[in-house]
Amino acid sequence: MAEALQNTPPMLPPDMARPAEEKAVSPWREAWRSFRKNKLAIVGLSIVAFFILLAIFAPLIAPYDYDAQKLPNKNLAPSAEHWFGTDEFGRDILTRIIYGARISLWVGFLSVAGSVVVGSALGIIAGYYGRWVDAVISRIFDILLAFPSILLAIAVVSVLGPSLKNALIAIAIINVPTFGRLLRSRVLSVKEEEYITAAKAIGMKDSRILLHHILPNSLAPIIVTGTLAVATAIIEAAALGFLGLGAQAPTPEWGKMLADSRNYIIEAPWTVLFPGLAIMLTVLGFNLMGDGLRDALDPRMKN
Amino acid sequence: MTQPLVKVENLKMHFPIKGGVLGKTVGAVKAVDGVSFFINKGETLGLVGESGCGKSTTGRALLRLLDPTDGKIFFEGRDITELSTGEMRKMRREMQMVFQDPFASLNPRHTVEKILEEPLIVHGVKDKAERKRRVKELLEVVGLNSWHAKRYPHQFSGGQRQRIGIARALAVNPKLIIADEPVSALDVSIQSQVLNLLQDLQKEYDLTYLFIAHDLGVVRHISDRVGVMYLGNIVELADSEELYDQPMHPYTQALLSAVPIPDVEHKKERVILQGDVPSPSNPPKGCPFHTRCPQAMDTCASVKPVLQEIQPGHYVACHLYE
Amino acid sequence: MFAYTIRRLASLVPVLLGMVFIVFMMIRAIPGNPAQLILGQQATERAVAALTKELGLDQPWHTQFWAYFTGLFKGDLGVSLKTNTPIAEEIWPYLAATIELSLAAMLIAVVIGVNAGIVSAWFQNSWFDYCAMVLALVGVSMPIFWLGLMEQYIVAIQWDLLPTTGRDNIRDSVDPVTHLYLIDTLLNGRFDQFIEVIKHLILPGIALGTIPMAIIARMTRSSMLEVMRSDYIRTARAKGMRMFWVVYKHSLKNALIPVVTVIGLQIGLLLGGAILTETIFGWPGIGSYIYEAISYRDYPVIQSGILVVAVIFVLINLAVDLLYAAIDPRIKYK
Amino acid sequence: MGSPVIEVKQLHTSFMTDDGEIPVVSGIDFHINPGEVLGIVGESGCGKSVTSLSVMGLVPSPNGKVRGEILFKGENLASASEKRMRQIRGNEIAMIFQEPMTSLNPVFTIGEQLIESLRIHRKWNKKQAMARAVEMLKLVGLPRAEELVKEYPHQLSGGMRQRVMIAMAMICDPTLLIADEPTTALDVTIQAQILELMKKLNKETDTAIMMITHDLGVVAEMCERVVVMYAGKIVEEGDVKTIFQNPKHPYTVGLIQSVPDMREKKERLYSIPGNVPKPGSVNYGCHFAPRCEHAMPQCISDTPALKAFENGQQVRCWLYEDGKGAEANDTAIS
Amino acid sequence: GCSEGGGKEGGSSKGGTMIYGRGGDSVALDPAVVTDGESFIVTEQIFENLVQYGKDNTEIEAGLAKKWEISEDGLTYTFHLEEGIKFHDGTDFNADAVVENFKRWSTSKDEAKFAYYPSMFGGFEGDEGHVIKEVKAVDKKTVEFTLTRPQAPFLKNIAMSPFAIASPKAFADGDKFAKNPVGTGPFKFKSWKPNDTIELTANEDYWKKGLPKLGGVKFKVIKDNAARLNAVTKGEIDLMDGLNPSDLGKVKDNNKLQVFERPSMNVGYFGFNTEKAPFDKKEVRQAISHLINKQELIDNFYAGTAEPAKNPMPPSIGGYNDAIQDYEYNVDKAKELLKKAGYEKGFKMDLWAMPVARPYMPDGQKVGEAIQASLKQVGIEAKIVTFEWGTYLEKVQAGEAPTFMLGWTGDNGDADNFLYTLLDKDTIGSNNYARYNNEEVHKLLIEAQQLSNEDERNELYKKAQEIIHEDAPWVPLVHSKPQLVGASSVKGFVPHPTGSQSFVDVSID
Ligand SMILES: Nc1ncnc2c1ncn2[C@@H]1O[C@H](COP(=O)(O)OP(=O)(O)OP(=O)(O)O)[C@@H](O)[C@H]1O
Ligand SMILES: Nc1ncnc2c1ncn2[C@@H]1O[C@H](COP(=O)(O)OP(=O)(O)OP(=O)(O)O)[C@@H](O)[C@H]1O
Ligand SMILES: [Mg+2]
Ligand SMILES: [Mg+2]
Repeated sequence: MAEALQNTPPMLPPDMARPAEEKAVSPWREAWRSFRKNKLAIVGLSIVAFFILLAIFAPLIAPYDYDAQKLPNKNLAPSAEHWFGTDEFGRDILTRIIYGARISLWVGFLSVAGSVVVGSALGIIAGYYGRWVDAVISRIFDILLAFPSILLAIAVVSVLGPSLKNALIAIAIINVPTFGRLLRSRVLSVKEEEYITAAKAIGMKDSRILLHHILPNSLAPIIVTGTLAVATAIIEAAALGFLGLGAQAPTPEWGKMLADSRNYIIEAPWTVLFPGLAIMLTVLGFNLMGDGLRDALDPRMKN
Repeated sequence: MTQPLVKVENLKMHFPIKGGVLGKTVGAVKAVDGVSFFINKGETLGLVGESGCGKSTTGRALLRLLDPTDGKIFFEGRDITELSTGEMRKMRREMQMVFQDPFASLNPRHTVEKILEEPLIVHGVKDKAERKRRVKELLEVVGLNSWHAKRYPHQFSGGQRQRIGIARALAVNPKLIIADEPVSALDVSIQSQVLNLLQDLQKEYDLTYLFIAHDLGVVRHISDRVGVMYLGNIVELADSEELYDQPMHPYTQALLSAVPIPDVEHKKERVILQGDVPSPSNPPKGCPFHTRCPQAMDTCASVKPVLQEIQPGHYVACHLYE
Repeated sequence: MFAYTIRRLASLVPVLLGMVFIVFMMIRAIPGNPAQLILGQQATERAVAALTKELGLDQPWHTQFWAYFTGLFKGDLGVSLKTNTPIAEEIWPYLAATIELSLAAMLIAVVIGVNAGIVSAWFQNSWFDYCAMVLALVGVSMPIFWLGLMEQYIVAIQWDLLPTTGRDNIRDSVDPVTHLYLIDTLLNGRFDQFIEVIKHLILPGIALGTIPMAIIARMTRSSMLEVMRSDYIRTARAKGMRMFWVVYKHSLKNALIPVVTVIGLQIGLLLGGAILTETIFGWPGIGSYIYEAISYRDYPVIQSGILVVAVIFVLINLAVDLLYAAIDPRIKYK
Repeated sequence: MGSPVIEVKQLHTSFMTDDGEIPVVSGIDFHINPGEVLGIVGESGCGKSVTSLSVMGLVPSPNGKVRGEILFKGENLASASEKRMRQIRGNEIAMIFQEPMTSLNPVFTIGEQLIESLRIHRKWNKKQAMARAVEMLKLVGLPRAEELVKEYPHQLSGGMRQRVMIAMAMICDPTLLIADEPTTALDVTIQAQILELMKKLNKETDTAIMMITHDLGVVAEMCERVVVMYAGKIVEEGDVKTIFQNPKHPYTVGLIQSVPDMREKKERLYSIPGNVPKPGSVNYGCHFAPRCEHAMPQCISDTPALKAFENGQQVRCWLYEDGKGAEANDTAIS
Repeated sequence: GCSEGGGKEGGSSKGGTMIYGRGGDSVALDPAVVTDGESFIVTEQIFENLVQYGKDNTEIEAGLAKKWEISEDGLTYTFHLEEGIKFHDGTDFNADAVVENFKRWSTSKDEAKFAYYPSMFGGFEGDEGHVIKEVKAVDKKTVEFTLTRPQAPFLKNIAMSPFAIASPKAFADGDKFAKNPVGTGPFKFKSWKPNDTIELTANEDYWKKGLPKLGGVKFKVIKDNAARLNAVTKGEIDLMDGLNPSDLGKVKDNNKLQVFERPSMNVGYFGFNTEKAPFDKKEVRQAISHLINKQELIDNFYAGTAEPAKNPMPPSIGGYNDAIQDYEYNVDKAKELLKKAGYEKGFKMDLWAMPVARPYMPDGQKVGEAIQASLKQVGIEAKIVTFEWGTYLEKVQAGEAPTFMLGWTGDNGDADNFLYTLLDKDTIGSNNYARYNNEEVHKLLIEAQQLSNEDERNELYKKAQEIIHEDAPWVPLVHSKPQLVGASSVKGFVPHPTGSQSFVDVSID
């Protein structure tokens, strides 16, 4: 009967009898394929890649030292020597923006990584154990989500003291419920999926189901949400920096650069313009990429 | 007669409904409300009924994927409702399931090889080469090629996916397969391929099937005996030939007459039922079918008829036959 | 519906309790003695000790918490350390300022966002769609503090079109009645001031409204696209209905359901974003009230301020939930 | 019988996708006479729904392209303006869809949705239209019609909703009713009710019906003539009796053979090997050739034409080009 | 026409209302209980003292008392009061009122509330160090103060804003008074919109005829410096303080604006915790003193509106030692000194930077950043640390900061208020943040407190400054001259070194 299914008539043109060559196309490959077709997503990826490269090779690319002061060179307008001008300490803004990419990406990735780990763990516990564990954890998420996020971050930083590290922790904390809820709902919904029933039906243990089925199938939404969360985290870090609650001098953090130059907006608008543009561009990059990933990874779009 | 492979006694599965200010249980969906039947070794029991009548729930309860509210399920004489979770897990290699939606029941992130390997791993086949060999064998048994092993479910057609589902069920050499509408999602031309496959496998491996479907033609084709469900109850259970030729329960009669026959010559008496199936959360008192029954009597509204053997092997739950 | 409302309210109780507790504990954890701050640099040690005692700050935390907690039930939000005024009395003008600003921002965001989303979905893949969605993406990525500064620099300073800061003209300030200036000016019969107040609202309103606007536009678009693919829209079209009505009647009401959630969530973002916007535009709102209280260690103000904002946020989300029922009859709350 | 209500000639519909232009319907011809019920059968994805949408002018633009002639009472709909199409839709040609669950807008009452066609095409006032709506609901056998118009779709069962859909389609007395798998989603007992109702309406109002289904039983029960589609092409056409008793195309034969019969138990079902091709994947010769037992080299290289027989039956198969047909057919059936 | 708007409301023939823009709101309007400048700037308009400072210096002039006598031993002060003065609430100002006021402060024992009194007069009644033995009304217009011991700056003390005379009837009301101040000053309290505006109107019955010239004053809070400047530029307000030094050039170019410079009575400094290694080594402190280029700091962060400081007190104050030679900016010398101290390779340290703007330090963070860069030249890695202002003060006070930035604005224009308050061993744990402990300096300062001869006192202070210079517990950075901006129509405004001044003579054209 296997033959019945495969009764390819002998005289078929060669391209009909070729299915054997079709390679395994994993869902990830498939996603990458559709991601690649999305122009905006590629723009986003390029922007992100660009900033990542800047961050990695900052010492090689940057024309000056990010903290080399030359007070007499205060607020010079953009020129051949200083493409983006200088700030009030006579430091090269371009250099500081290049180094700033390190800070922003670092905060973005690390804080999101933190939230993903903590949030996912809590979310899985809540979703898996249910009952009062779920009730308690979910209430904690509710409470955390009930605060406007910046406000919560400010409060956390006030407790811990202003510094880049603490800003990072604050941002990680405010994102925990996002991932917690995501994972919880993934666990709850994946639990209902037929293939999980199938896994149970073959006598699989819960732990294996969690590890081999639920987690891998939650990865895609985590990646999408994570990418978008990096974008928000970067903005939030910059906002904290802007309020003086984030990175401290002479760290070239973009938000802080903005705040420091605020008073010179009339006299030296470039000092405000470029850091802001850098923030926006990076965040845009992550958002574009996140959108593209969502389109590529969202199973609803697949047929 | 030897002992049946499966024996179900008064199986009940009620799902609580939460509501009210405090989210308390305010009622129950009586998805399965006291069902009894048995399946002999090597035979196919068909289960038909309209949507929501509790067919799938019965199937799942049988595998203890749901914990029955009440009732007993004997598998080879052992009451599996009393097994611990661990024991039940071991028991699962004896009984397997094939699902309606061939796509949803396959993990989209696993290759076919992984899907088929998993039951082997779970049931302790340690040797990797041995597992690979088994996978290849399984694929061939269900009419796929071994080069399909590296592919992902989305690269298959519906019929092929269903074959993978069947292969997975076969992987642990089960005695019983519960097939929950395995062909409903398939095209007619593919449906017949899968039905044939199931029949072939049954012969070859001496399998027992509980075959759930709503297509009466399919059920007749594949089943030795057929049970008709309505609102969580079996209203009639008989040999397939007998049930189709001489349906006794008014619901069965109406059901059979409602099916359009692909034959222009065929003329028949139509019994058209009025209204819809009542909600299982609020089933009618007495006979669950009395609200739509063309032959309803007074007693039907108050007394729930029990399933009785009216003729040898022909069980009906209806006051007309008392 | 009633039972549902009650149930939702009841489920808020632990959240609110948790919020009170967390805020309280967090504030206590902030290092620094408010007494020192109140008295300033020139104060002697003894003075600081005396004030600490007077403020009850030397009490154990649970005593302080209990006092605060029981006070809340009597509508007592505590007394500001800085102004020595009951917070319940002084918070309203700030709240009103923020409400006015948020409403302005929300109005801008909803009107522009929803319509841009609809038109983009209707003419999917048109140049309008592309422009609107690229703009929306830029909008979502906008650091609002930067946007605010740029607005100020370009519109207010370079072009001198609109005022840079504040809620009203300093020389001719509004006599507060409700503290919602748009209403007050009308109550006072001062239409010229009304216009002035609107002028002051535009820039901060845009700064604050941009992100929600972008998010709403995107959400509306994707929700509309999904709805417009649905069977019942095909049914409506099969009746020979004009596309305009298909879009604005049949699609919109359905598409709005997720959009309403997003709008609800955006309000939280607005309340947070208000801190930044208010700092930049010198807006005397709740955001700057709290922010200043933080630098002043005005414990009662910080904790009550954060609490009030969070409660408002929670209640708005409750309202949004209940609003669904009005839009979507499928949600039967019983 | 007079001239046909609708006559479709060489209809081609294709979609632009990421993989290029995919033909979904490739050159089909059929007609429906007044009062006639034409069945269109075929497996999933063969282009049945797209055909019906093409007739309605509802193929999603701009991706979908329709070519060919659709003559409705002599007027070519394929080239009619959108405005003209709106006048026809819901008025002269009405449609009911497969999914009664999703084809009604969940946020409007049954009444509101029912009267829309009347308001659009007849410009009736609300009251008048509502009265007619109630009348229609009674006509399709729904109880409590007066209350029903005030209820929302989710409050109705599937069967009731499908009746509402029928009432909605019939409300303007269309000349042609297109029913796209109207009973597929329903249980057999409910399906029987709906089919009975459609038969009744067809008799009473003399509306022509284009009945799309994949269930041969439904065809046998309802239709006078049948069109069998496979992969975007018509492979066989004829009146019901002929098709069931003397199918000629191997696909039709296989289709009829592979359905398990409720009346008698066969030892083994006939089955057509292989899978239904994805649209666009087979674009040479006879589309069925890869699965056909009788395939000849010619089948792969050249596309057969529809060959008409005296009894009105038409078949698209090389087997019948030179009289070999009868013999091949016998082997297939035996 | 900036002055329209206000004319009508003033309700008098007087000039218009002047709008004064500032960065923060007052805390309360009872001068006796507040400590912040934003409060004094308002109370200065409403209240008057027995004696007052000169217009632009801290010399003593007649106030509510037209003349006074001091006994030989310096223990008795007799004040003769002006007659016919009424408080804004209509009650009479007289000797009893003065007695009541001093009684209110001295008997309160509430250090949390009346913070200034005990710190200026050695405690409350009954306390050991309390200076004022008795205040007695000799008759309706004569008040006699008896001191327990001579206090050199006594007159300067009672001229301070906190010791303004209020209506006894009004403060008897208790807490309400702080929001409804009643004094004898040129302006009366009208209304207060918290965090927004405080409105005062001219006192029609003011005892100095023809004054005030303005019809009223409005204090408007505009937090952001740039926004405030923008408001003056646009004519929305008439006068503002807290100009960003960086904006000075722009203001000077604008002929519709004028700049006022407040004479300096402050010092901004970079201090060392002299108890903490390595800053317990004089060489290290001196080395760092050589590393800081004060002029560059002033050019960049004060827009030149400050003078470099070499002493812990400003030159305007009696006893200033101008003979001292400042440590010149010299990296090599610094290196040498460090080598001597054993820190050739530099070291790591925390640099505590001020989180808030103060007149003497408009942007502590940035100055800190600049110092950080300077230190790097000799391998000292400084990490900038910052806390909220209150915490900052508290922690610095507790000696937690190894190095820190701070400053001081004189209260009464006396050298004691700088040297003793900031650098005496008695004040370690309070304002001696450097925890500088020098027995010799202590002796000099205590001796000076007891002397009433100005010249002798000054000599002692000069001596002390020399020792302090050598020990270098701080790097004195600047004496800043805070800048104010007004519309060119503002006339008669003279900024006072203490930071608050009466607008009694101000007018708007
Ligand atoms: N987990 C559950 N919780 C609550 N109710 C349930 C649950 N599972 C099933 N039900 C209800 O039980 C009833 C029977 O469901 P079941 O799936 O067994 O029906 P079925 O006969 O398989 O129908 P179908 O033909 O649609 O598959 C239905 O009314 C269903 O809504
Ligand atoms: N908008 C579209 N864009 C691209 N392809 C489409 C579109 N609509 C339909 N198709 C394709 O056209 C083919 C025919 O679809 P159609 O809906 O007509 O099938 P059908 O015969 O009605 O099947 P079913 O029985 O499943 O309803 C399908 O393969 C489908 O994927
Ligand atoms: Mg089922
Ligand atoms: Mg279809």
